[in-house]
Order: sequence, then structure tokens, then C-alpha cells
Amino acid sequence: MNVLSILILIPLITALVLLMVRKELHMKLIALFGSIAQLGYSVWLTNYYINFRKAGDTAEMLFQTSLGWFKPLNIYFSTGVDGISLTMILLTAMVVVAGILVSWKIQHQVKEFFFLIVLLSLGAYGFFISTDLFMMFFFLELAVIPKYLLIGIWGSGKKEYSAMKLALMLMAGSALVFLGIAALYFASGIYGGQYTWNIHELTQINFPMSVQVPIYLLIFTGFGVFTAMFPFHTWAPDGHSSAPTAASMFLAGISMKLGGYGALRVATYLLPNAAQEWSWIFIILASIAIIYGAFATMMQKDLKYMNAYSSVSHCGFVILGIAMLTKTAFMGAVMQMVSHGIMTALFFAAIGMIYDRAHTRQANELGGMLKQMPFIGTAFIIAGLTSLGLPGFSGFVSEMTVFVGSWERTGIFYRVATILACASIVVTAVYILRSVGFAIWGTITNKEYETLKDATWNEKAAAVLLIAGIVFIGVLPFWVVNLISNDTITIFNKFISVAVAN
Amino acid sequence: MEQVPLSHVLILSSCLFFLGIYGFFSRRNMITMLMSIELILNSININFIAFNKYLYPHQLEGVFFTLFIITVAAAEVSLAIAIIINLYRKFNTIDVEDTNTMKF
Amino acid sequence: MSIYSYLMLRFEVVITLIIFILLVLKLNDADKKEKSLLIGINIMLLLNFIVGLLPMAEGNLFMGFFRSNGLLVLQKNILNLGLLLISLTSYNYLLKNNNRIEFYILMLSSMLGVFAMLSSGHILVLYLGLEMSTIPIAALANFNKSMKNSSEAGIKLILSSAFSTGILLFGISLLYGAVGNLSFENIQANLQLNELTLLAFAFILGGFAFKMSIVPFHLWTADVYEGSPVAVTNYLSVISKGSVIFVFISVLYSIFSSFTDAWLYAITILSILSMTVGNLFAMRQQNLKRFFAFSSIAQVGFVLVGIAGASKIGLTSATYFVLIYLLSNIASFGVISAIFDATGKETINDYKGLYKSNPYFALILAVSLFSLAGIPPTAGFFGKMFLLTSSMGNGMYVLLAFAAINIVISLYNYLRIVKTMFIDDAVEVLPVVGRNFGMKMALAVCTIGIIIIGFVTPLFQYIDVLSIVK
Amino acid sequence: MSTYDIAALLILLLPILSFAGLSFLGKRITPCTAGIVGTTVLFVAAGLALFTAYGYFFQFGEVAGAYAHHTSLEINWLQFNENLSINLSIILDPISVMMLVVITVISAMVHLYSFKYMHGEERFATYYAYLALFTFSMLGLVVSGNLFQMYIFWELVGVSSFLLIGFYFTKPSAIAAAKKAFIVTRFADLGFLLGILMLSYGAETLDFFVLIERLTQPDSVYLASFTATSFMGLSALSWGLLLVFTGGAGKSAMFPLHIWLPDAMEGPTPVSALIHAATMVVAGVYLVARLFPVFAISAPDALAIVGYIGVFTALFAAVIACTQTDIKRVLAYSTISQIAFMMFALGVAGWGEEKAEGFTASMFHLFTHAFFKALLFLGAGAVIHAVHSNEMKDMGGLRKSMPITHITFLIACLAIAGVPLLSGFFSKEAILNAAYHGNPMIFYVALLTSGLTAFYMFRLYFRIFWYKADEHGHHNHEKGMWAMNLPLIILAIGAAFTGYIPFGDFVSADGKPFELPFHLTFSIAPVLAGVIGIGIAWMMYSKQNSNPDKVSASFGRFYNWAYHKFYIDEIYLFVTKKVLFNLVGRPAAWFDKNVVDGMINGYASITSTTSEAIKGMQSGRLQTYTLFFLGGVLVVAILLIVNFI
Repeated sequence: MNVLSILILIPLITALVLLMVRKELHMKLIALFGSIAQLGYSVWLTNYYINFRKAGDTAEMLFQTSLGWFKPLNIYFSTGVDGISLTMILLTAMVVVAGILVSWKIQHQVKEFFFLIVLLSLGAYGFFISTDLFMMFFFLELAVIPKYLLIGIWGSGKKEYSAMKLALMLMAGSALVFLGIAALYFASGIYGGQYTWNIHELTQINFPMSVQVPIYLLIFTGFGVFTAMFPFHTWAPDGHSSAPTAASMFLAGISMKLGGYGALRVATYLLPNAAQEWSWIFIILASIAIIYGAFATMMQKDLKYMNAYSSVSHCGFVILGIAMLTKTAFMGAVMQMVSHGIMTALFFAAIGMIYDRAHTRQANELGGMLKQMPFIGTAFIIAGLTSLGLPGFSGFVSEMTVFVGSWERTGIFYRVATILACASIVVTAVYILRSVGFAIWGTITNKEYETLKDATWNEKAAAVLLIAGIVFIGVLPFWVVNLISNDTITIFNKFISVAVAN
Repeated sequence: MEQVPLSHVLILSSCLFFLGIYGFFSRRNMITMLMSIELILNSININFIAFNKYLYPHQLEGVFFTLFIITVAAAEVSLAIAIIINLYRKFNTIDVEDTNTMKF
Repeated sequence: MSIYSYLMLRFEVVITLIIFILLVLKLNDADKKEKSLLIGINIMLLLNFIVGLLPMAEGNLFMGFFRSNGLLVLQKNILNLGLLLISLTSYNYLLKNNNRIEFYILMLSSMLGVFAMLSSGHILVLYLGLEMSTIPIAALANFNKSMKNSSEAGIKLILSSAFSTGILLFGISLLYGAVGNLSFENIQANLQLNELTLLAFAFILGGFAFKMSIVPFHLWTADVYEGSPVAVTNYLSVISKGSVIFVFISVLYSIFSSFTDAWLYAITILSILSMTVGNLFAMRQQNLKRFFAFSSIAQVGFVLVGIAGASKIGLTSATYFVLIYLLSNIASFGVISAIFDATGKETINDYKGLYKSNPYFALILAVSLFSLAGIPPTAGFFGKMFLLTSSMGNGMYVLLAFAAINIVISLYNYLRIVKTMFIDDAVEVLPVVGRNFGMKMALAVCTIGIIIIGFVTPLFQYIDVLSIVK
Repeated sequence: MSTYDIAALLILLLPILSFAGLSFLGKRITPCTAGIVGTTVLFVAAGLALFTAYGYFFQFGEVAGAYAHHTSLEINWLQFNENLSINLSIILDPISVMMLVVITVISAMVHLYSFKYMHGEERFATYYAYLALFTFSMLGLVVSGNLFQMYIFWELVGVSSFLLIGFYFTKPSAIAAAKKAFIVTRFADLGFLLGILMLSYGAETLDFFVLIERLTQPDSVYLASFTATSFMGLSALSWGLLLVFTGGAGKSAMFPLHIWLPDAMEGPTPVSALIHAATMVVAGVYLVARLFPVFAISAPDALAIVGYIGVFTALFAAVIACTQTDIKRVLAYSTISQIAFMMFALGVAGWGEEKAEGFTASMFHLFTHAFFKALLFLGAGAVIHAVHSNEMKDMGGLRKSMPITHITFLIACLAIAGVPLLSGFFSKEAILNAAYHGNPMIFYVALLTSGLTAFYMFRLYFRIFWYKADEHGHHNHEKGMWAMNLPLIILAIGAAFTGYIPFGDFVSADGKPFELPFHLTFSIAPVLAGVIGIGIAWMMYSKQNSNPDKVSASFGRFYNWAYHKFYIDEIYLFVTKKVLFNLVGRPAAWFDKNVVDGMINGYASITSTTSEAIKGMQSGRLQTYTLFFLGGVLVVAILLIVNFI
């Protein structure tokens, strides 16, 4: 049994056990223990991985295995992790635990809810440990329908519309991805002599430019939809705002990262020539997303919409970092993924807690939440400060790394894009402070709010977990950097070698 | 004796074929439509026979095919007429234009 | 004839035997003991299925008019399984209907036609099989003799199928004129690309496309599906369609292999039309049977995407997909028929809140819908993706672009039903629908099949080994 | 690590520990304990700072006749790439050590003062926690050895300032002020960030000292390539430095980024004293001083711009200060003006012994200003505490009831007005001297400004303590207020005597001891300007009379403009609310909702429209169906024949 398979097995077993129990409390406990076990295992695995690396294992990925799946099509169940995927796994594990904790009070269809959440996390874990493109795609798609159901059943507002939009847009994105990887599969046969879906084997092949470009554009755009890249981001605001708290956390915290990870690991890594020639398109889109997302955020009254648009803006940094093609930018993109994942989960958790109590998310209808609910208010402010890139929290280190990395790319075009991206820090400050000013500070506007209670134990635990993550990365960024820098350099070296080859 | 050339026969069968098709489209009585189908099938039979006779006179494939077509057509028509009778009981008409309760 | 020959002919022989037994039973007025009769028939069908699983025998009989090979045996087995499952799911329907023996006789006759068609080595047998498989279905479509819709379905099916036969035969006659001998080997060897053969091909294509309900030859489908009893709709959508797909693949891949470019061109157009029109129409349907008619049209469009691979992968993935499609559709129709038999309801809106009243049916329907939509972890995902992969291997980029768009639209269509069942609140709560043993078994087999076929891959490899493209 | 290094580390650690402790345990301990803990920690830190200063200036700082920088601690915190990394470090050099002393001492005073001032506040512990956080951040800022580290702490002081301004978070005006302060400085920080990116790209390092070395050596390749490109007449280096300066201008409230500072007075008064008078607002000056060699040697044009902006701000703020009636706002504009003095002092300086006089003068003024301005704020706080109002009209004649406040306030006013023998005199003298030698035009404007300074300070002084009879009764407001009075007294001592420190011996641009020139004859003009200012103030405000109105009327429109702060706020409001919100934000949101999302929904509606449009195909008529069938066959046949024959 491979150490990585356990990452899939734990959620799988949790899900199956969940289906068997009848008492609601047991379901919750099973989901919680399953997710905590997964978090614990991820931490252990990270440590295990670091020990291997310390011992001098320089393989590109560790713990690789390969089991036959659909052999006639050369589809294998092959796994492997490097630092980048490990950080993503840790992020997922953390957000899942927090998500389950905040959903403790869920009212109806408890079993289904937790089952879907576990299934969603299973998709994410599977995606991050795959080294086979088909398998990766399998897990990518696996996570689409649980989102639809989570939003559709437990959501609020115009949930059906939002859920449908999300499912369709993500499906469209994944269809593009599939076309891309299928084309890559056949290209590998033609140009590499061996039909394969395996990432490591694909990197060895030098595809001609004419093959790379369309595939690159397809895959990047497809994953871009997942990352809410402009102009394919509109599923995000509606989806997030209609989703139940935990689903919002997952959507923004994990799902959007699937796209970023894919864009880096598949599109950029496997198709370096095309990336060098064509990444400017995505730089433009990312810059637009960053600035325009930020301005659009400014006009939102609904806190969830606000955070959803801000996610569009922040995920723009991820795309920007990946498209800039410098190793620092890659590193920044990965860090931004982690940082944004935790931060936005915290944000949505805090918003959800407020919404559960006040039954509104309109910033101007709220007010004085800090006075009434100091814990939730503080969590909100911390999430906000992370979002606007305050040092000491994870947002700062990741954004700065993206900026520094982007600045490494010389040329007027790249500079302008970087400056635009930097400019967003001001706009971010504006909307974050506006929301804090309206909703958290100020006096209580509604008599009913005076009876609101502060966070309960489960909510506190969730928030503390996420805040711990934010602060950990924010204060000790070198830990993350050490984990991922070698791998981003591996990806970057691909470009160097390509440049040399040309 | 001078033979009728193949093309003449084929023109005949084609005419018959399209006559059948025309009848099928223009007639509203289902029985007439069935008759039109018979016309189509007969044109095909002529085709088979003609090809057999003119091009491949040493084998009898076309002829056999024709036999089978006639048989199957008989079966088809008998069933069709059974259904038409059943339909008539429900609709009180065998006008094909009236059987459009299910659409879009 | 040797034992070996009978082994080759075992499917046909067993079906014929059952038909005879049923005739005898009918004469003995066995209709009265409905339960034991139905159980008996189902047991016979099970035996039929088991006999099909016996070691395969390859070879040709009757001067090559009848062929048998591994892939054909597998395809027949798949269809046999489908038949058994359909029979199980229609248990309740037949319990209430007095003409159950006729129902089975007709269905089995059609099945015999299907087998003949599959095994044909000559166009004559192919034609006969095709007709034999269609004509009894027209009678079955009209099986609810007291219902207006059913008669309409029957007449639409028989008339348009007669017309399509005419077109098909006209094509065949032209083909005969061109090659002189209609055995498959001869056609494949002697076919030349010229106006005559292309015209013949177009007419033959029309005939097959009609049976597979490919746009624009599909228009009868929805009306017939809607008007027929659920069991018949199920049979039409699964067995008729699946078998013609199998035959169609072998016709394209072997008989017309000499003008692959031409048929790829035609198939691209038809596939795009099928997927798009099927999905666009499915979008606006309220009646579930009608919905599934259009859904099946779109699904066939996808199969064509796979067939457009024009390779071993195309053959493998299309066969694989048909198996999955069969399981998914039978499960869906099983649920529909269970609910229809118990409540008489078959529109999408009636399914509001189904998950709350009948969670198992809702879940099974959802799983099969996901499978049809190609959502993991159901097998439909693999089936659909392999079809796309196959097409990608042949560089059919335009087709793939449309396929990608249609994946999204079809997801919308299927999610619409899922939404109704899981998200919407019931206006009128459906009663809890009972499940008999047969239905349970059928649905269980389908659901388990849908879920595990994607993970238990030897089956796929087996199909791959059997799929031989000449 | 030596003892001093540990002390330096402790100076930073103590406040952050205090912050952590107070914020986590704040609710469990009594406010009194929280206050005592916070204050004690800061006093210890102040002691350590003095100890470190002693050590640096007299024990180990001087290397080969010049004060060199000393790295106490360095942690590789974030490695961007081979060259660039954020190293968290503690650097001791003359200016950072000076700042350590200023920050810890003023902060300790403010902590002590707040003990009484904030008494009874619900979130007392939180307040102390924030103060500790601020102190930590500010200390971190000044000991930065790395451009990015400075940016980190720069942001942290920004946010602690934000939290403290918004401390009364239920007051709408406080919320607005906090947001404004943060956003305006954030905007400036954008410049800083871009400047950092440019400098780091040009010098391939983020380390201050390496950077300075690489960008000042005449034969440096970095310098050559950096100055090779230019834009609008300024080299890339100058642009980089100016962008960095933008950040400094934001924090130090230089025109036109000054608008946040007056509003920031919404925070508790001790906070204003600490953050918005003595420490944080001079961060910009400190930043320019940090990079001074680069400015002075490699980009004098940029430095000149700094000087012009500085002197304009000084005059501009002084004019506004003359018209304001809220005493804290007067002090705020006075702060802007004084910081602008420091800024242009740097601006007029050059490189080399004599020319760099402005550098020392600027730092000197920074040092003295911290004391007297903190004192002024704390005094004003005491007054506000007593009369519960910020408005001048509610005050007057308070000298009897608040003798200690009165005396200390007077000392501070005299100091800031540049009256001889007090600290402000020496530092301002040095600045004017430097300006005179550096850029005479700046000198004359500065001279005028120092006259105005004297006027508005004494306008304030007279208006509070004289003008009219005390309306609040004659009882002593200061009884039992040792916690508030003690800091006043200590700071007053500072304000009076810090001028006697031979500053040039310790702080100079190149680290070498340097004698600040002092010419008695030169002093006449500034002193005269100050005296005239005081005299006018005395005439107008020592008693209640109608002179002020007459004078203001005589200035007419100009007075009105000044009173309304030259409508800068309105311009900003227009730009943000009207232009950015209405012309960018709203269209963006609209565009997103209607165009981008509309596009997506458009696909859906196109699909359903098409579906509706083609439904006629399925007409239910058998003959139509077969017609389609035949049509299909024929079309396929024709297409095939056309394409493949």
C-alpha cells in the first residue's frame, strides 16, 4: 500500500462509514474525525516527505506508484507528490476540517451533506496526487457535481441558478481540459513514440510548437475557468454567494486551486514553448481580473459577493504568477494559492457565522458586529487584513513573491501588468476597509442584533485552525518556501532547458 | 431480338421510386401511403432484377433478394394495417394529418 | 451440422426455443397464472443469458451468411443482459397486462432479428434481421391498445420504418448494381468510390441512421418513445438502438472501409446535428420518456464521435459505451416505469421532491443520469471520455468542439432532472413506491454496473482484445 | 551576541510579547493589570533603548572614526531568488539607535499617560495591546536592514495606526478617519512597493547597505545600467527613489498625501501624540534618510524634488494651521508642517561634510520635535480631558485650573516656535542654515513658515489658556492625575534640553562626527520671525476681542480657502467617490453583471431560443418526418458526391 493511496482511502472510508450510520451526531463525528485524521496524515506525510528530501532524494516526485487502470488506453493509476502538491494537500485538509466544523449546525439531510463534502475533498486529494493526466481529470470532474448539489440543496438565494451556472461553467472548463490532455496523449504517441498520459513521461517529449500552442491554450483556459479567470469567472460570485458556508469555503478554498495547480503543472510545465510564446494572453486576462475584480468588489454590498469578487481578483495573482514564467513568480503563485485558500475559507466562515445569526449579508444592514460578537468580528478583520496583504499574515508574503517574481520579467508589457497588479493592493484595501467599516465596526443598527451570541466552540475551532494557518505562513514563510522552491525551480528549469534547446 | 437497355429499366424504376415517394408525401390516407411504399419496394425489386439480368446474369442474388423483399413487405403491410385498424378505433380516422397529438 | 455450429448459433437457437415454448404456453392458456408465468419467463431469459456466456465459438456458417466471433458474442451477451433487465423491470407492467405472452413473443422475435442482423455476413441477412427486429416493435409500440398515444406511436413507427426500409433497400439495390455480390467480403473488396456507390452509401446510411435515430432521421423517435409502454421504450432505446450501433460500426469499419473519408465526413455532420438537436430538444421536454428519446439521440451523437475515431479504439470505446449506456438507460427507465406503474406520473415536474419520498429511486435515477451525462465516478464518464479520446486520435477537431459544447448542454439537461428530484420541494408528494424483487435486482445490477465498470477494467481490456478492425 | 545585541532584540520582543499577552489574555485580567503590564514593559524597553544607545555611541558603534552600522541579528526570512531575499534584521546605526530611544521613550510616556486618560475604557487591554503592537512595528521599522523588511513594518505601523484611529469603532467619524488614513497611506505604499521593485531590480539586492554601496560607487555596473534609461528627464534610479519617496510622503503626510493626518485625530489623543506626532509620521523622513546616500550621490534631482515638496508642504500646512479651530487639527497641521521641515532639510542637503548638514539637521529636528510635539499633544489631551471638547471656542483661561499643563504646554510652544535656548531653536536653526546654504529660495519660504509656526502655536496657546475667563470653574483639573502630569513634565524637560545634545557628533550622513555650524548673526532672522509671530498671536488672542475676525475678513477668500484646507479633501472625495466609484467601480460591476455574465447567460438564452426556434421540426406529422428523412439522405448524398468525386 502506497502512502499516497491512503490519502484517497481515508475520505473513501469516511464516506462509506457515513453512509452506514443513522444518528446525526455520529455522522458529524465521523466526518470530523475522518477529516482530522486526514489532516493529521497530511501533516505526517509532509514530514515524511521532508525527511526523504533531507536524506537526499532528488527525484522530481516522491512516493510514485503506477497501477494499471485502462491499459489499452495507457491509463494508469499513478501517484506522486512534490512540495507543491503537498502544500495543496495540507491546504485541502485544513479547509475540510474547518468546513466540517462550521457545518456542525446543519439542519436537514445531514448524511448527504457530509457525504458530499467528503466526496468533494476526495476529488481534491485525488487531483493533487495524480501524475496521470486522465486520473487527474477524473478527480477534477469528480468534484463538480458535489458542488452542484451542495449549493442546490443547502444553498440560499437564487441557489438553483447559481448551482447550475457553476456546474455548467466548470463542466465547460473541464471539457476544454479534456480535449487538451487527449490531444497531448496522441501527440505523445506521435512525437514521443509512446502513448502516455503520464506527466513525467510527457515532460521528456519535445512537442513541436504547432502542437503545443492549441493544447496549451485549451488546457490553460480550461483550468482558468476553475480558477475564475476573467472572463470565465462569473460562476464564482453567484456560486459562492448561494452556497452554504462550508461549500463556499471549499469552492474558493480548494476548487479554485485545482485550476491553478492544473494550469501550472499541466499547461505550463508540459508545454513550455507554448507557454513562453502565449502566456501573454493570460497575463492580460489576469491583470484584468485583478484590477477589474477589485473594482467590481468595491461595489458589492453582499459580503459573500464581495469576497467572491475579491477571490477573482486574488486568483488573478495566481494566474499572473503562473503566466509570468519566472521561478519566483511560480513560487508566488503557489504560495498565493495556499494563502488565498486559507484566507478565503476564513472569510467565508466568518461571513457564514454572521449570516447564520443576523440573517443578512448586506454590509449596510449589518454593523457593530465587533461589539456584539468580538470573536467573529476579529476573525473577519483578520481575514480582511490577510486579504489586503498585511505582513504577518500569509497574504503579504504570497503577493509580494508574485510581485517580485513578475518584476523579474523584463519588458514594458510585463512591467505594466505587474504595476497594475500591484495597484490592486490599494483597491483591495478600499473594499476590505469598507466592509469592515460597515459590517464589523460601527454601532448596532438593528435591535435584534443585540441578542446575538458570539461563536460557538466548533466555529471557534474552525476559525482558530484557519487563523493559525494564515499566521504560520505569514510569520514563517521560509517553511513553505523550502517545501516548494525546489519544485518550482524544476518547473522553471524546464524553460531554461527549452530556451537552451532553441 | 434487341434488348431493352439497362438504362431504360433503371429510369423506369427510378420513376417508380419517386412516384412512390411522392405518393407517400402527398397522400393523407394511411392505406394509400402503404400503397406508395409498395411502389417504392417494387421499384427496388425492378432494380434488383434488372441488375441481376443485365450485369450479373450468372448468379441469382438479385432475384432472391426480391423474393425476400416481397415477403417482408407483406409482413410489414399486414402489421401496418392491423395498427391502422386499431388506430381507427381510437381516432375514427385514418388521415395521417390527424395523428399528431404528440409533438414538439 | 456439428455441435460447434450449434454453439455458434446458440443465441438464436435458445431464443427460438423460448419463442416456441411461449407459443405452446399461449395455446395452453397459461396467461391465467400470471405470476408464475412471468417468473418462469424471466428464469428462461436468465438461462438464455447464461447460455450466452458459454465459451465462445468463432466461425462462419451458411456460406458466410452467418458469422460469429468474439466481439459479436460479447455484443449479443450485452444485449441479452439488456433484455433480461428490461424484462425484470417490466414485471409490474406485464402483471397488469393480459397479453404478456404476446409481449414476450414479439420482443423475442425482435431479439432474434437483432441477433441475425449482428451475425450477418451478407446484406440480405442484414436486411432481414433489421426488418425482423423492427416490425415486432411496431406491434409492441401499439401494445397499449386502449391508448390513443400508443396507436399513434405504432403507426408512426411502422410507416416511417417502412419508408426507411424503402430508402435502405434502394441504396442496397444500387450497391448490388455496383458490386454484384452482396456478401460483406465481396463488397469490401470490390467497392469503388464513384457517384453510384456514394449514392448507395447515402441511402444505406439513411436507413441505419433512421434505426439509430440520428438527426435528421430521428423525428419518429420522440413520438414513438412517448406513446409506447415504458418497457417498449426501454427496449427501443437500448436493444434496438444498441444493436444497430454495433452493426453500423461493423458496416462502416468493414464494408465501407474503402471510403473512410467520405463516411467520416458524413458522420461528422450527422454527429454534430444529433448531439446538438438532441440536446436542444431534450432541454424543452416535460415528459420523461420524451426526454429520454432526445437524450438517446444526443447519446448516439456521442457514439458517432467515438466511431469517427475510425480505429480500434473507436470500436472498443463505442462498444464499451453502448454497454454503459444500456445499463444507464435501463436503470432510468426502470425507475420511470416503477413510478409510472404505481402513480401514473411521468413528467419531470411530477418528480419534484422524489428524493424525499422515494430516496432509492431518486438515487438510482441520479446515478444513471450522471452516467449518461458523463460524470465520474460513474462508468458513463469513462465511456464518454474514451469516445472523445478516440475521436481525438483521428483529429476530428470540429466534431470535438461541438462535442465539448454538447457535454455542457447535456449536463444541463440531466441536472434539470436531478434538481427536480433533489432540490425542488414537492407540490404533491408521491407515495412510497414499492419495489418487487425483479425490479430490485434489475436496478441493483444496473447501478452496480454503472459504478464498477469504470474501475473493474478487465472488461474494457477484454473488449479491446476482441475489437479487431480489418 | 553581545549584551547590546540581546538588549536590542529585547527592545523589539518585549512589545510584541506584550501585544500577544494582552490580546489573548486581555479579557481575563483587570484593566489595571493590563495597563501596568503594558506600561512596565515599555519602561523596560525604554531603559534598554537608552542602554543600547549608550553602548552604540560610546562603546562599539564607532569604527575607524565613523559610526558604522552594526547588525545585531539577521534571519533569512523569505528567499525570493538568488539575489533577493527578505532578511529580518536588527541594524544599529546612529539614526536607528536615535529612533529607538525616541520611540521607546515617547511610547513609555504615552503608555503611562494613557493609564489615566483611557481610564474606564471598555477595551482598555485591547488599547494597550494595540499600542504595544504599534511600538513593536515602529521599532521594527527603524532597525530594518532590508528594504522589504522596512516595507513589512511600514505596513504594520499602518495597520496599527488604523486600528488605533478606529479604536472608537462605534463612531462613524473614527471609522471614516481610520479608513482614510489606511487607504491614503496604502496608496502611497503602492509607490513604495513599486520603488522597492525597481530598486531591487536595479541593484539586485534588498539589503540597504549593499544597495547603497552598489548605487553610490561611481564605477558600479549597477549604477551605470540603472541610470542608463531615463523617462521624462529623470533616470530610472531617480524614478525608483521618487516612488520610494512617495511611500514616505504618504506616511509623513506630505502634500498632496497629507489629508489623512488631520482626520487621524479621531483616535485617542495619546495615540495622536505617539503615532501622529512623534514616531510614525516621521517614518517617511527616516526612509529618505536611510537612502540618503543614494539620493544625494546618485540622484540629486530626485532629492531636489523632495526638498520642493517638503518646503511647499511646510508653508501650506502652516497656513491651514492658522485657521483651524479644532486644537488637535491645529496640532496635526503643525505636525505636517514640521515634518515637512525635516523633509526639505534632507532635500537641500548634498553629499560631503558641509553639504550634508541638512541631514544632521533633519535628524536633529526629528529628535527634538518628537519631544515637544508629543508634549503638545499630551497637553492638548489633558485639556480635552478637562473640557471634553476639541474646539477652541469651549476653551480659554485654563491656565489657573491646569498649571502643570499650562507651563509644559508653554515650554513646548516656545520650543516649536524656535525661541532661543529651547530645543526647537537649535534644530530649526540648523535646518534654516542648511537651507540657506543649500537653496536660498527654500530658505526664505522656510523663514516665513517658521514665523507662521510661531503665530499659530501661540494662537493655540493663548486661545486655550488665556483669551477669556475659565468657564469651567477654578477647581484644579489636575488633581490625582500624576499619571498624566508626569509624562508632561518629563517631556517638557526633554523639550527644553534636548537641544543641547551635540547632535552632529553622533548623527551625520557619513557617520563621521560633524560640528553643526552655529552663527549668532544668522539666528537673528529666524528668531525675529518667531517673535513677530508670537507678537501677532498675542495681539489677537491674549484677550477676547474682534481682531481675529477682522484679520480673517481682510484675507477674504484666501482665509476661506485655508479654513477649508484648500479643498484638497473635496478634490479627493470627488476623485474617489465620483470618479473612481462612479466611473470605474460601478461600470466594472455593471460590466460584470451585464456584459460578462450576460455573455454567459447569453449562451444559455441562445441555446433555449434555438431550442424554441427549431421545435417546429418535431411537428408531430409523419410526412414531415419522412420529408426530413428524405431531405437528409439527399443532402448527405449531394455533399458526399460534391466533396469526394
